[in-house]
Amino acid sequence: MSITNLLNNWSFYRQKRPFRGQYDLNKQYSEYKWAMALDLDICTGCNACTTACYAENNLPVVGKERYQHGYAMHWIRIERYWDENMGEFPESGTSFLPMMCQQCEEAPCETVCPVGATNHTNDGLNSQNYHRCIGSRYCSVNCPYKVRYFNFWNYPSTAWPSPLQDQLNPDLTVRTKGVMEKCTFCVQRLNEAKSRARTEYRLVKDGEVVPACVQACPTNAITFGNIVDPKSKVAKMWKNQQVDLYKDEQEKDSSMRGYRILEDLRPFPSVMYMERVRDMEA
Amino acid sequence: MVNTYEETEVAVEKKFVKKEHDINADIEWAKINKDILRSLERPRAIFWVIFVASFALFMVGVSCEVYQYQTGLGVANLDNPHVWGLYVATFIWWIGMGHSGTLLSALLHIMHADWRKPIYRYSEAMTTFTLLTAAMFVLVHLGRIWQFYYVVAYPNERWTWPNFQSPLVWDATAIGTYLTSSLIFLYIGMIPDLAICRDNAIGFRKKIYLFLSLGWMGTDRQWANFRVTYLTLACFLMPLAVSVHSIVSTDFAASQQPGYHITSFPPYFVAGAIYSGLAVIITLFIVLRYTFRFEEYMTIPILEKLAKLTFAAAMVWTYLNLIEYASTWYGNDMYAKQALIYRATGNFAPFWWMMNFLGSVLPFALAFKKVRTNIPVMLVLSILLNFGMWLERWMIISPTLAHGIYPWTWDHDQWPSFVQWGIVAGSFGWFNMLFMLYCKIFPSISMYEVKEMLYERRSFKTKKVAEEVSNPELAVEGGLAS
Amino acid sequence: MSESGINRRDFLKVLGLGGSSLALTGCGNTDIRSGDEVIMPNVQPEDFVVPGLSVYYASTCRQCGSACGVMGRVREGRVLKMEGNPASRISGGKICGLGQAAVQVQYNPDRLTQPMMKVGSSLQPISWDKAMALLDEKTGPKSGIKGEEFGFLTGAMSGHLNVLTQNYMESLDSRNHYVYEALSPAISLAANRRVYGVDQPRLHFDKAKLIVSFGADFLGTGASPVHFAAEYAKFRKAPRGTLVQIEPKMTMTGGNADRWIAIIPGTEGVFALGIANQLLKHSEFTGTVPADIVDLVSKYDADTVSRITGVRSELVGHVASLLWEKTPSLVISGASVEGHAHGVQNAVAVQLLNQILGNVGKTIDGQAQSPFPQLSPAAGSFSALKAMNEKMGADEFKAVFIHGANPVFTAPSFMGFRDNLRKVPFKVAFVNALDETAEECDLVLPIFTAVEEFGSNVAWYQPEGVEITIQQPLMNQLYPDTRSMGDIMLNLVKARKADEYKAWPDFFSYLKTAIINIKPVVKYTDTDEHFWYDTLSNGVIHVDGAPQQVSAKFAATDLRLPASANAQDPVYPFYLVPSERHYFRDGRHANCGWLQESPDPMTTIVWDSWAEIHPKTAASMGIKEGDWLEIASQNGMLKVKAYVFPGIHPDAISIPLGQGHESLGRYAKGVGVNPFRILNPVFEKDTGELALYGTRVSVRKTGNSEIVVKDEGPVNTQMGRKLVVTLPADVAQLSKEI
Amino acid sequence: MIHRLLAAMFFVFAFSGMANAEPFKWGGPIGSQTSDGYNALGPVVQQPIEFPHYRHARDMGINCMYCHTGARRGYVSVIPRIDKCIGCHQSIESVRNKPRIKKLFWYWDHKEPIPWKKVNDLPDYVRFNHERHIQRFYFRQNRPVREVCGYCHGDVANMTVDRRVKALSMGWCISCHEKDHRENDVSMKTSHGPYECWQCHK
Amino acid sequence: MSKSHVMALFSDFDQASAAIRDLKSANLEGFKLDDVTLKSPIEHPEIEELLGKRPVYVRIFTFFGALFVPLLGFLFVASSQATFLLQPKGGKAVIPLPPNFVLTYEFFILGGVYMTALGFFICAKLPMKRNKLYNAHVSADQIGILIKAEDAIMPAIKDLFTKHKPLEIMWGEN
Repeated sequence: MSITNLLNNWSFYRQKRPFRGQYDLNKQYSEYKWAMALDLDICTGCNACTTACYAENNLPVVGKERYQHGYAMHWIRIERYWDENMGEFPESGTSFLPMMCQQCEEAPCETVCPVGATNHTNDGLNSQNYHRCIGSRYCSVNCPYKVRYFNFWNYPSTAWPSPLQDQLNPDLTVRTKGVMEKCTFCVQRLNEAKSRARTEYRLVKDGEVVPACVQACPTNAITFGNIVDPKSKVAKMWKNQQVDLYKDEQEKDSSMRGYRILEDLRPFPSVMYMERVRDMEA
Repeated sequence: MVNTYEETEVAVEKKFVKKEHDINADIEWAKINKDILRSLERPRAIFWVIFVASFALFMVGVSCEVYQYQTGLGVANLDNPHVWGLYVATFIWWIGMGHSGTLLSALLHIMHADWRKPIYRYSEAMTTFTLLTAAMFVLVHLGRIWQFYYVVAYPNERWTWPNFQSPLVWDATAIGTYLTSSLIFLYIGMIPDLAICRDNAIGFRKKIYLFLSLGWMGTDRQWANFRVTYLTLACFLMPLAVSVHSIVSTDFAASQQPGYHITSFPPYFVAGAIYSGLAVIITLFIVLRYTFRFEEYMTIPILEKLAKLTFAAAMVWTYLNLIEYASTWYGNDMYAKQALIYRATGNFAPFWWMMNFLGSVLPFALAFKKVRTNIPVMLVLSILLNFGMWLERWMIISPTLAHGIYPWTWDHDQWPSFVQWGIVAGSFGWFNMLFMLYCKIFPSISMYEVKEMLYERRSFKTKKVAEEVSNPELAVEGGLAS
Repeated sequence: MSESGINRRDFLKVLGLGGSSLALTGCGNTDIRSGDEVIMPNVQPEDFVVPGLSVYYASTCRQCGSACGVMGRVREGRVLKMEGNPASRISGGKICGLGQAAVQVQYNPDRLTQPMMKVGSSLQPISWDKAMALLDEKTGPKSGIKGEEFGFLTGAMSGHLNVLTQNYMESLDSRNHYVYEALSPAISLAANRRVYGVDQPRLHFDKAKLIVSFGADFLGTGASPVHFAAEYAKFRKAPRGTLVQIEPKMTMTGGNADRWIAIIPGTEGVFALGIANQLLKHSEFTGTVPADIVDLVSKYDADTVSRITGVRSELVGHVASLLWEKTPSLVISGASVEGHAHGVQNAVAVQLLNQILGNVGKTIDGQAQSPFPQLSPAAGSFSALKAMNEKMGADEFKAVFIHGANPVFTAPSFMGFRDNLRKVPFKVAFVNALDETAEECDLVLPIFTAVEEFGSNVAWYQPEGVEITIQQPLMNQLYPDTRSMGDIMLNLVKARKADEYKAWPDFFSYLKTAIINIKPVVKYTDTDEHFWYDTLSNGVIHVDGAPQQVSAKFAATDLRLPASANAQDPVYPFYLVPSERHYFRDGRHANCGWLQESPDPMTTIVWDSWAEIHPKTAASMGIKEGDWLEIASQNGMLKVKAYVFPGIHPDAISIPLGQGHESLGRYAKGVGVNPFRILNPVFEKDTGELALYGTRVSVRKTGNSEIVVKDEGPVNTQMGRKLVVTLPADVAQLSKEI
Repeated sequence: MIHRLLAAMFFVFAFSGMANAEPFKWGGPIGSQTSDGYNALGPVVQQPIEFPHYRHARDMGINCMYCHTGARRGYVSVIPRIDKCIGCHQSIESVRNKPRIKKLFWYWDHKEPIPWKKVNDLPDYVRFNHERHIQRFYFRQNRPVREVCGYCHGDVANMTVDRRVKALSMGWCISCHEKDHRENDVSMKTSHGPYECWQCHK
Repeated sequence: MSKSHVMALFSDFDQASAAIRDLKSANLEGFKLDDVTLKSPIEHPEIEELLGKRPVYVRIFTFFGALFVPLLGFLFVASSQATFLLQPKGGKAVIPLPPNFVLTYEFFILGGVYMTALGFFICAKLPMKRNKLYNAHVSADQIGILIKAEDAIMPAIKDLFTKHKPLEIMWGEN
């Protein structure tokens, strides 16, 4: 609260985030930036990830009536799209799209929260602090992907009839009515791995920690890791697919499959999708 | 031909004052005090009927809110992604209504339009109470209303601050500023009247007015300070009123939601606010005029002036409304265009078309003098216009949320539940209750300013008559000779 | 595991800090309150139990028959989550949603917590002692029950519990062990035996450049979905293989196909023969196929095939040319091919393509021979249920045991299974939750769930060698009044053969001894104890076995396909496709909320049943999404909501299986409809299995409609947005990717 | 809601935010922990056994982590298991007949856990990682254990029954995370604690 | 020399101003215009022509309020953003200028309004105790002229008032 603090660090406070070099291994700022690569060609749409998310993140089962009204709390959902110019039959199959919080670098949800319940962590996650949330739902309005889920009901009292509550993950709060929630990249796992790594004076190794969806995915369609570490698989994939975290329009070869959804809105998502491939001659 | 003074007076009145015959300049000042202070005494029975009805309505809202508080916002039938509904729409509507009161008062004061004087007091009071009602909606719409104080910037044991980047915080700041400033403006403008009340009241009421009037004696030094203060405040309040609703519009304009993210929103919101505010001033004008027998002060010509202003505001609003559609259409942004088409053709289309009719077509009725001077018609019309403006706010909130950028989550066909309707209805009860209490406790017409108005009118007349008498040529030209 | 001999269940006698670290009410309560909460320290826990730290134990998933190796996350004595066990070759460290739901089976609020006995028409709780006394009285050695008077109905079983069950039946001198699975692979196995001489050949997806799948939903259901999904991922990597799916209703696998072809159910064999006809025109295939088959095939020219199958005629040649271009390829057949009266022939006709293309030995070869045949799974079949049903109907049984199957729910109504079951004087069910069958039984015994139980499993489909997956309890028993099925079986056997089994006080010790006996086979050199603990912590034992020889044998007599499979039926014009939902299967886990709320991949519908109908058909009948339809067969009628779905043949109606429970707890009861009820008595001619896809139905609009509860919004395309982008395979350069 | 409002108002006036950052302060003599010398904020908690911390930690000089074993390797510091108490006490005959020891053995004989009351009780949604703090300040920076633990727990070594002496409010946590702490006892390099919400809020 | 007060009530402003004009021309010894107070039901700015400009200092308050409150407000917002470091926003600086300008503008209005009001209360000496020489008619329709003068010239003032036919003359301690 002091003027000297303001004056001394003015340029730091005026620095727009993300800035190139915000995430680097030399720990100028942060040595982690969690990111994903999701291969839509091998995603089979099997919903193993969504169920794993329910198991890991204490998501309530809302029931038929509430599902109908759009109260489903699936932090990751599988969307199924038909081709727009489909004939009598969907002859080239369908498109599955797992959609979860994209952990945008310039997240539209963050700036609008009146209490700062959602904000950016140093390792590049879009955090959501349930205990700070007052439930204005502005973030959900501003989220282009609509992946924020609001607790319209008091699920703790209904969704886990005894003894189902014994299954709840103690590393995570069970959210009460009136707060917003969303995919966290399983931050409880990340925190545990990071703290273990710090105790051993090292960085988290590639593959040491994965979110529940990545763990479950039977086809390994999701790759997760620290994109700062050039040796990590996810960083290699991003680089290979010529997708740059800081660009809103990628300049890449047409044969490369990497893209980010709704990039033109400039949220700089941390999830790279890889295009579905179809053998058009088949 | 020799003109007597009396003849000249009549002629002058015909020539100059007729245009300004909105109020009878010869009312005795003591009668003004008496007439207006009468509103603090026993009102017509209709007053109590409305009051009790309002209180009942308010209790409906309270019980809905209690239910929602205990169960969660789901009972309001809000859902993902349709997370905002009538609460936010009605919030903007109330905020908007609050605009005309203070803005009109301040603007007309600066412009020396003295016909404001009989109507500005209750307009300002209306501003205050609509703001209070709007603030209530901000709380009601929160998921965790019991943690609302997290938005307030104060040093606390958590070492947290609100997020000053959020338009909602600007909103809270702006509304807070507007509310307190309006209150100050209202109060300071009321001090001379409170002194009158003090001088006429007896019993415990006298003590209240004694306290509130701060010992005002109407000395020349006080008046001099008062004049400067009041003008300065008016100068601050006018831009403030504009800024408040522009800031409210940034809640939408600053977001990415197609249909919200529109550059013309700030003026559009301000225009809509003035429009609906004027309409509600007309409604209250008619109600107060009847309830408190204010026919002599709230005269038809003033109503007509208000109606003309409303018509102008409606046209400004219509223009901005159409330019919004046009620019969305012309801009050809896929998301915004789809949202616009959805508004015109989707589930909410009937309301959207009704809104356009009520907001843009209906005000043309105000172009007719017969309509403007017909009190029952004006009452209905003003209520309809306001309903149209309420629909406008709803049509901004709901269809847009139901049809965002992401097609997978489009429209679950939400209809507000009885809880939402109940709380919206309750807000009317709440506003009416507060406003009526105000009118019962404080003079809803500014007595000293009406006197000022009469004084000016009279001295103007005197001056003119004097001019006419001393300048016969002018008198001949003016047709006095005939 | 410091002291040997301690039953592993004891280690969980822990009262940890966990209770206090669970924040049920979550938010709120910001003030610090000293002295309000109580911490219960452990009295004498195992050394590895640290409050607040999770431990992962290897075990086996028993949610379906794939026997995936899994890890259970355990904290403060509670199992919280299931994950894949990387040591398992079947699961490859992955897990499906059905496997995740094992914890919901465990903590299900509607679990049976104590033994129940039928009193009058309702079930009343009794004590275990009384229950066991009753069991002994009715079926024990003193009851004088004869082997033929006793029947034991189980689901597919493997491992040592299966061995014990066999021994028990032996001790009773009974041959009435009926292994029943509603969705059994029996027809597929019969076809495989006929063609390849083995029950289940091994499929090499990764070696194939083209997979032509006739109705095989290998990604969703079938023998080993998790394993095949991983294989599929390898198949899709560079050089990218092409998947062609030919089926009446688009399954999840069909949704992932490069080319999906809708076909009239039951005519897949004809289509395959049509392809064979085209292929045999190429000179390099002359002489590879016996002449009588060439003769047979030559009848199936493209136009004939098109007329029979309802597929555009050019597609026959198209698929044939794909098969000719891309070698090696792999042709597989699935449930929709086999579930017909001519199911075996249909499947054989499909497999003929593999022989013509020379895929046998390249992409299809034999599984390893297990050195422990007694542990191999007993495959379930419908014919077993039919046999038992007939015997029950003839009042031949004095007592039946039922475990791991729910025939009252899954048996078609024409069998009258429920009535026949009621004729049996003493019926015992071993269940976790009261299902339809258990409610008919006289004695219902609550047993441990899979995460509380010891056991061993051998999967039906083995990727490499033989994998024996070890099932160890992930937590102490949740309810004191439940018992281990292994212990019950052991006690039952002991009652008959006390001498042979006296060495083992409980199933745990029996299993341990049995597992240690495997030690020499896997050439483990350390002590028995170490072997046991290594096995437990690994979760799997890999045994190498000699691969079975596979050689394709075809005879024209096996390929007698009905020419008029698509005969018009004026009363029942539609083919019923009772589709298998990937997380429901036969419906035994329908009481898990997670599974109910996990959207069906193709329709995204939750918590319900629906009838898929093609837009063209729907338009001609004036049906819109959400209209209530009456779907009637000769054997019954279902009322179900319509879902207009482009991925289905216009002559077919598809209703998913697994829903429509009348019992089984709050999450399952009354949700959806049960298509098993209306199946017609059509049987596969060669095996006697029920032909699941052989039912014809009529569709009638009732005029009512209701919202279909689904995740999908009002639009089902991307509305011009670039959400999922599709890249043509010839543009993509997968080989340059990492 | 009312009590939260009141609490909020109370905090505004009484603590005014920054007042919570207290320097570490050694306690007074035994028995004085009730009010003076400790900034005692929490109430006196009735424990099933009045465990004499001073006897063990001060008189015997036992390291805190000898009993609270979880502190160096997990989120929770762990209340010692009863067989740990018994492990020592069954060979200490001299105190065997003291009433508190008798109580201990009663629990042990009945194989019942001792229902200790939680004294330093953070809200359920807060995850305090003991491991990181101990690793950082005790093992890496080599500060005395009584100081490291005492920063939050007060001078437990001079207490009988533990008592909360620090605010344990969020601002109090942040006040320390804001400071630059030396990274180890040799280097002069400093770093501060993490700021993210997710670090503590779960 | 002791001073005392006298107040005369007139029925309209013209009479009152005529009385004051007379007072001014009477050239009474020790009579200052500053000691004249007009009490009126409405504002009469014209009276300043007679009594001289009454100094009004409200605008000074307004000036300082509008100048310093926004400055302080900006610093308040910026420094609390700087201390609330645990919430950096993606895409935005910790201290972003556009929102802060919006808030600063609100502070500008707030400062202006509050300080003006404060200035008014101070300059108009509100709240104050009413004079004893106050008549409720002053708030209705009559004009009062209150004069504080030395006892010596008091009779002359009263005479002057009487000449203008006041409705009432009151005198005594204030």
